[in-house]
Amino acid sequence: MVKVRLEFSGGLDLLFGNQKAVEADIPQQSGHQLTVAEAMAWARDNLLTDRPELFMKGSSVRPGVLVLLNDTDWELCGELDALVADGDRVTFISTLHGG
Amino acid sequence: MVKVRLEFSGGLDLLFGNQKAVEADIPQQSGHQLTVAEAMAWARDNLLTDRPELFMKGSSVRPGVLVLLNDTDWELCGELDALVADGDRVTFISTLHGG
Amino acid sequence: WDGLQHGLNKEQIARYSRQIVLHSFGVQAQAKLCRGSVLIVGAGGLGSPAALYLAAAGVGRLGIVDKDSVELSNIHRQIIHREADVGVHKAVSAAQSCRALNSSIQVEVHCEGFTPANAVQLVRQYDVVVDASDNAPTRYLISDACCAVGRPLVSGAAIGTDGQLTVYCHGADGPCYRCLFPEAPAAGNCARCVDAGVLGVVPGVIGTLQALEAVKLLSGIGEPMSRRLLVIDCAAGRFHSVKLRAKSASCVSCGTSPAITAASLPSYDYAAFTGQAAANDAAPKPLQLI
Amino acid sequence: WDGLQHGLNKEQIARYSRQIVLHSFGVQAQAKLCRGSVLIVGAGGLGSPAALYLAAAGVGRLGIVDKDSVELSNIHRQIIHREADVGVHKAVSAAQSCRALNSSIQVEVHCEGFTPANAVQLVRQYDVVVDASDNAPTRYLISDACCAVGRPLVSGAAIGTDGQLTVYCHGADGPCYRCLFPEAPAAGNCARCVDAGVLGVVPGVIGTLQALEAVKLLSGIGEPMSRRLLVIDCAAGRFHSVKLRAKSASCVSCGTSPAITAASLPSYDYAAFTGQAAANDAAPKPLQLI
Ligand SMILES: [Zn+2]
Ligand SMILES: [Zn+2]
Repeated sequence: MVKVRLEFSGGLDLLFGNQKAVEADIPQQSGHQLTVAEAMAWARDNLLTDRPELFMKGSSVRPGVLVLLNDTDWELCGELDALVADGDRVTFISTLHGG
Repeated sequence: MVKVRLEFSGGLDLLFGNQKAVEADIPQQSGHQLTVAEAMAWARDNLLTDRPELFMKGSSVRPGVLVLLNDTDWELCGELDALVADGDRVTFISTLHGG
Repeated sequence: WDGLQHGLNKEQIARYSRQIVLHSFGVQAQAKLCRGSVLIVGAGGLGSPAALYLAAAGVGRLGIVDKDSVELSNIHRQIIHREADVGVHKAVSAAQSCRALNSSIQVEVHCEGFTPANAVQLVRQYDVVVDASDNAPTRYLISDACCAVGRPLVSGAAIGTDGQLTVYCHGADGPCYRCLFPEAPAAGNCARCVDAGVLGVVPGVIGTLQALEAVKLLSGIGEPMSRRLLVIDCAAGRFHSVKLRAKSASCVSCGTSPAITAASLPSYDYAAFTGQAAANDAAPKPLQLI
Repeated sequence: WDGLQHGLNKEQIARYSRQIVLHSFGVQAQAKLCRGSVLIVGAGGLGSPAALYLAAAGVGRLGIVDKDSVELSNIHRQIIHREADVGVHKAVSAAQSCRALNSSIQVEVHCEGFTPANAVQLVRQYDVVVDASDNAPTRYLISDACCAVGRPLVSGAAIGTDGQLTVYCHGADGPCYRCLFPEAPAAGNCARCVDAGVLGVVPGVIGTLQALEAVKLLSGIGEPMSRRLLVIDCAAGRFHSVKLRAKSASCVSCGTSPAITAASLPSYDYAAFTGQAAANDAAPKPLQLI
């Protein structure tokens, strides 16, 4: 199990039962470190309460969602393959268009 | 030596050579843990470039300055006697009156 | 058609429809705003956006306190006033802008300034108080009056490129200004905008956030900034929130046996306590540039 | 008396004296503002405070783009307009308020809206661009035009009680909007204020911060929010800044061999790319409350 804080912002919280943050215990395959891809799939399968197409597209995040690992754009950490350890935070932010 | 990040805000940075944050190595007495009081006195003696009366009054901070240990009001951590460990942040914020 | 008993008329529903359709806000929160009242002390850099956004949001009754007149050097940050208002009393000018934005609310002007003599009676008339003042004695006075009468206080301040925001006197454990700063800073430690300068948009950010906190307090939506201080460094683009102490049982203003009460406040000497008179941004020395 | 060669006249020195006395800003930064220009795309919830604070701060030339007229339901957040302006073109109404605040600056109105046909030519005329629009196709269009012409872009957005702020297209490594979001979200994922609602003061906070970023870019003072995204949760009172990627060499807009250029942009189909036409907050359905 990896203890991860999952955070949802920019309206994505609405897909997760209005929760802006969830302290999750995510199971990992033995001998393997957890990846962001696995954490994301776990959130979809275990936390999502509404319309999965607003969260993911295929095995990645849907267009218009920014993924952060410990407040850093996942593009700087390896994207789907970025490793997630105990105490890490994975944040999903939907880009806003309103004004 | 204790590695402490000292932060100055609300105009106090002007007293410390316009630095808003300093990574400091503060010596401690053997067998004793460093206190906020000692960190403050060290900052006054080693970093202050200007008018010490705008930073301290007697052995404490001057009226109108808020002291924080890791983003928490020092009143909640023991004030002058609060213990400071490696990696901690001590912040000094001058209250502002302007508008 | 008022089956939800919100008491809003059709024009109000149309005007505030973008807030009413918002699920986390809705018609009941809007109705609370429309029934609520806010006192804004200071129609300057902080009070300008605070008053405009509270008027726009539909707060039913706004009180605006000031004692100075608009000067040209105010307008770089005091956007509620226009060039044509130079020389007009700030409370009058601000009220005029609020009414032009929203004629359906009540706007009251208090032109004599906020003083120990009128503080308690003014604060008593409103649900929430916004400290948009610019000097230490007035900040202590506002906090004391809010303690004496039991009103939540949205406090903002700005100077240079720094800003601060918190809510005092809120809920069971929220501290007041004196809980944090029981002893006043020496007069020489209190920089004023007129002397130290201020980037105009900095009080703009803080004043707008003060309107937000007042909306949260009136509507009951969201978590007010009680026991938290937001510190902003506009030059660096840093926003930082820190945790504050609870109220102090021994506080002379909000403690268990306060020395400063509604009865005693008018005779408290704020000038002596802070070592300075309530200053303002009026009558600056002409700026000399070689 | 202009020994510092700042080029400001006496009235300007008096008007901006509170910024000029500020050590970290000063007369040279003020002179840069007075010589600078900003294009504000959208005179709505974000554009209202952005335009007012930039006019007040003394930005020499402001361009205001919109295509809609003021409606009563706009005013809860669009504080640059007054009740008397309902029915008036938003760019005209906003310009009027800016001029009333500061008659010494130039304010230009662009009433045809921001389109692929005029985007490049508009952006080219200004030093800094503020994205105060309210829909995805316009956001891609503004970013592309800023890449094509090489202008920094201050991007803000707000909905509900959430807000976001960043600076695109800045410096050697600052990304553009497409670097972050190369593929457009499906139309169904794009909530608009007219549908989802917005607490009026939320775009107020973001728009004021957009003015701050524009001031920083023009004056050269402070650290602009490039490669950082500020995320604000106004209900919780949380402010959070996160680190963003650098620009992408393969970006079709700002990469090493961009497909979208000043020449090709006018024929790019933004409606097809985003699956939606540039929407606006006009003509809302009447809100029904049982
Ligand atoms: Zn107290
Ligand atoms: Zn790009």
